[in-house]
Amino acid sequence: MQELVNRAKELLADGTVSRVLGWKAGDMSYNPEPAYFNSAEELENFVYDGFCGANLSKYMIEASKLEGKTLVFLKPCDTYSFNQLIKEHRVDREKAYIIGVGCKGKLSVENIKAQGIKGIESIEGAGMNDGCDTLTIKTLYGDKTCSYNDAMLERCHVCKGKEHQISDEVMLESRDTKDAERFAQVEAIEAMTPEEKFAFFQKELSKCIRCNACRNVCPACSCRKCVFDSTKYDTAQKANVTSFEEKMFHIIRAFHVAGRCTDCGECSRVCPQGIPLHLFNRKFIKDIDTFYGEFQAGEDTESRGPLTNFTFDDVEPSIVGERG
Amino acid sequence: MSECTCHDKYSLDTLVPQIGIITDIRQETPDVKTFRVNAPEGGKLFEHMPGQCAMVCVPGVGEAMFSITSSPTNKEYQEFSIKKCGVLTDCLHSLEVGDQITVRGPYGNNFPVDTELKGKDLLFVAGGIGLAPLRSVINYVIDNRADYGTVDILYGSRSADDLVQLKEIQEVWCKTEGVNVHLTIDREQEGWDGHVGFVPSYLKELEFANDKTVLVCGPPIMIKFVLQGLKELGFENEQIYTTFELRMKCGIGKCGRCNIGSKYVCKDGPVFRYDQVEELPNEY
Amino acid sequence: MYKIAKSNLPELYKAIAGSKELYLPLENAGQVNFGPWSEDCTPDIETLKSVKSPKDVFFPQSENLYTCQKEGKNIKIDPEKLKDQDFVVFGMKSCDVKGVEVLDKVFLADPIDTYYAARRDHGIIVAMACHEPEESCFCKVFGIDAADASSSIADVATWMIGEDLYWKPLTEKGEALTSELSGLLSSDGDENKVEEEKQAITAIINKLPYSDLSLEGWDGDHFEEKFNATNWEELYKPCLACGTCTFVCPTCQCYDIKDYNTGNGTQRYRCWDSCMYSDFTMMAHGNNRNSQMQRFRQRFMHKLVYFPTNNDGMYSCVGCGRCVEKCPASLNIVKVIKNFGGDK
Amino acid sequence: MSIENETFRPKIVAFCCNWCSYAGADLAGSSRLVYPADVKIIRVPCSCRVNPMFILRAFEKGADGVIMCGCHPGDCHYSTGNYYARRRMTLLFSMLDFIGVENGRTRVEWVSAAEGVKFSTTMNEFVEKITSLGPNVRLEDLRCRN
Repeated sequence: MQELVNRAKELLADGTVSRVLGWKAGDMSYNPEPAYFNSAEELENFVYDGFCGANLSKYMIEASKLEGKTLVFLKPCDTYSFNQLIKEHRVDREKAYIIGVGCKGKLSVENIKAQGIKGIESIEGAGMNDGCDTLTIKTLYGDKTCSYNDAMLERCHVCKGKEHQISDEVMLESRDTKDAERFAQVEAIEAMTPEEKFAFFQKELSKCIRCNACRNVCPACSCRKCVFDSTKYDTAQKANVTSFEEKMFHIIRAFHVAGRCTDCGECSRVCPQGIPLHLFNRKFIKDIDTFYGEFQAGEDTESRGPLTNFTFDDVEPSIVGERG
Repeated sequence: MSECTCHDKYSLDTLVPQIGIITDIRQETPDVKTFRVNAPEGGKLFEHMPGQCAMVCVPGVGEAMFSITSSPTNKEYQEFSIKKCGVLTDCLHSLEVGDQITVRGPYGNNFPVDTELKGKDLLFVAGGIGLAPLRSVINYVIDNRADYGTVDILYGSRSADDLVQLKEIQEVWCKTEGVNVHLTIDREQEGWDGHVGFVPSYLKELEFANDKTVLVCGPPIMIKFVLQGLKELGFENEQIYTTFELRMKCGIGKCGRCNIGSKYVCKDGPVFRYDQVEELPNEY
Repeated sequence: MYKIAKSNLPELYKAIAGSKELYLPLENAGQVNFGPWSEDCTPDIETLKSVKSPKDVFFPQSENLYTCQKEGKNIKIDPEKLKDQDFVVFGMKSCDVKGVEVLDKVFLADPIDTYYAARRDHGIIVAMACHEPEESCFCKVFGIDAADASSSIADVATWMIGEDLYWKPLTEKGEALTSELSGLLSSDGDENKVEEEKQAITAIINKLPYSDLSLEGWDGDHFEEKFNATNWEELYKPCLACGTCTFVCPTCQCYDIKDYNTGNGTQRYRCWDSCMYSDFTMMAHGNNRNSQMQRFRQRFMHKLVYFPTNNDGMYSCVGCGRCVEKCPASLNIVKVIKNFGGDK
Repeated sequence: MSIENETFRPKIVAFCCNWCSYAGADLAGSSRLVYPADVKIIRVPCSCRVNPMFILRAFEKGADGVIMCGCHPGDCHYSTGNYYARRRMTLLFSMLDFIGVENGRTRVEWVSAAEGVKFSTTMNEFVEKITSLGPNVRLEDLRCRN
């Protein structure tokens, strides 16, 4: 991690960049926050470890409006989002100096707590130089351990790969974390009866509090004004008055990012109610792959997205009923 | 109303409105109409004080806070002067006499007509639709003429066609003893032989004595320069009152929208004395 | 002091639910939130904090105010029926109970919010001591006792000790509930055990990392200094402008009032709103808080400066730590207080 | 309020493109071809104008089935609109299937201005299908039920 700080200091000192966008150490070992650093002194608080899950591409939309270049640290999966934002003209490539940072799988404190570990005082083993097999957790109620992989975010179990799609330079090693099939969860639901599917989503979505965290964190949700903030509709934007509304919100949100979603998994990471929101996006990705050929948003900055494209012999919508 | 009596237990159900019937509509200017509202069974919906507001709503369209422009001394009805500038106001302008709307209120504080303003020489400064809240005070003062000193009314708008309540100004205010009306419009206009110029500059030209108490309402930019003008004439903050407009939903200081500093405009306002305004954070 | 074996709690729930509505922490799809008891629900009183605070029992996320129907030119208004039956909220923690006290200051201040008042009149609060407080808790900072709800507005205080739940009625309402449940509660609860538990909890609370936060300077006298501080400019930067913190918070009470067209009438309802949303103060002539920095500052100034100014120094934060756990950008009120020097 | 146990009459919303399908419906009407009156037609400039939100909103407000009709692929008045619509609807229908909405509540059919017969048979078929599926309860807003 120190090498990142040193490099950032160099780039600040030689004027290549005007500021650094990275993560600042939190007051707990698991809550670093995205932050701007303007000087070498401020960089003393810089941190990069397993808990730095935030995708900084979204912050680059605002950073692109600032004077001068911003040094941004992007993990391999974040670079897909950045590419997609370039394609949509929402970030300025010239305003970014991208250091692709290695990633050994990002952690979720929720997953640690789900194992009954509470009163966490400190967590060891999440650093980039650690072995990534066990986390040693000091708690108010005794010392505990947790396997690194068990604490990992869902998205890391289906990692898209260690390659950075865009960067000016790459630092630190990545680790293979993929140990599950990307579409396995989607397929499991597809195999259910309509009644089971409905019950599953009803249960999950009934937890939604419409805080909009999924939308606001999403790099693809970069509209200046969201359709759900419009006063022209009589559907609440802030509360689920009936169960219809959460379905409406999540289907439409997923639809609006379909073909643009890179499957970065931020929506599921931030959901305070732990709703597996990535399922919606991944279902669209799977369908797009099946119907229109494999497509990974954010792999490049040029190609046409699947929903802004067509072929003369696309499948008919009736395929949905016919495939059984 | 339904047969349910559960609401009766609580003294004042401030979120459930009353039904008001529109009994008269006056086209004041091309985009301002004054609506007269009565209770369906006749009479007034409620009693209010000058400067207070009410939430007017067309069900399904919207609800917003409007100042009550009629004076409490009017015992028959309430009036609202409403400028067409959004979804709700567009809809209100399309209504006809006999249509029903819902009204809840009155909300907020009022100009201190029975305390601090008593016996004082008053200067009203209004711009455009900003006359609406002041009209209620002016008529109150005129109806209780003996309780107050001289009254000066400085009122300006973009053009002669945009002067609200012109008929009342000419027929009542101008003819009341001790009331001086000074009208101005922004630009020269055919058929207008009155003063031309912005309100703040006219204010300085008129050189009012600085022992008056001032009540200001109008667009923010006008208020800003009127204040400067008043300062130059030697007025103190404690002599100046104004009334605010902010987005409101509940009207009772709970929903949090109009919160500025520790004040809620709908409950602690909308009327503020300028020394109170200066203590608020700059978020209005 | 009464007690009941934990294994008997399902019977207790059933007994309460037999005559009243019962709200308690329920597990649903992996998360714990307060909800109404039903035959097939899964109560979970072991999890320390529900994701959402139980404030929605008294102040629901959305509720109908009235229905409006138009017949010709006439409008008919049908106010929503107010709560008129007693109900029990079981397992509220001291911080959440204090949260209700904060809401009382708002909704029961003149003019009274009838919808809220009716719920408060009919609600019976059964508080529960926090057996194992967590690192994100900082209720001590606000003078709240997580070990004992006796001095709060709760009607019954309970403790989970070993295999038993200890039960102590605090108010008339609490006594009445207790006597209704006398068949299940035995009256031989050992006071000493509760004392031991209280001491154990207090000992943990004293060790919590946030317990010694200082709120010095967060009052009306320092309003300008705080409002104009440059700290906000840096602090707000990671904020995503979502409403997570406000919606999980036990004291946030901002709401919106909206109309819904049902096809044959209009339903007027209110729902929670968040001062963090960009359109919160948007209106015809503009927005008086148009930057996220202003909105961010508003939330914390309101909790730590404006609210205490209006309510004899009572803060509108209870230290439940939900925002600490749930903020997507790991921002929270603790970081704000610390940034202003509160960690000395 | 309808009398209980009365036969279920589904409410159907049909989004019809102005250039082909709406004219097709017109032809069906002027040729006196019968299709149920439960079908409410909403004319749109092009099938491509149909936003997925329209479909969900129709269900919200009480529709039991939603059908979208446009020009045959290749015949779009704006040359390519229906190709985009085809992709969107395929994905949307697949998503509705994914969250457990009964298959067949939504349908796309390409109907030209000359196909009055096709329009009427399609509608008859669709109404029959929805009648067999029963009322829409999985995508409705309870407030609109009365």
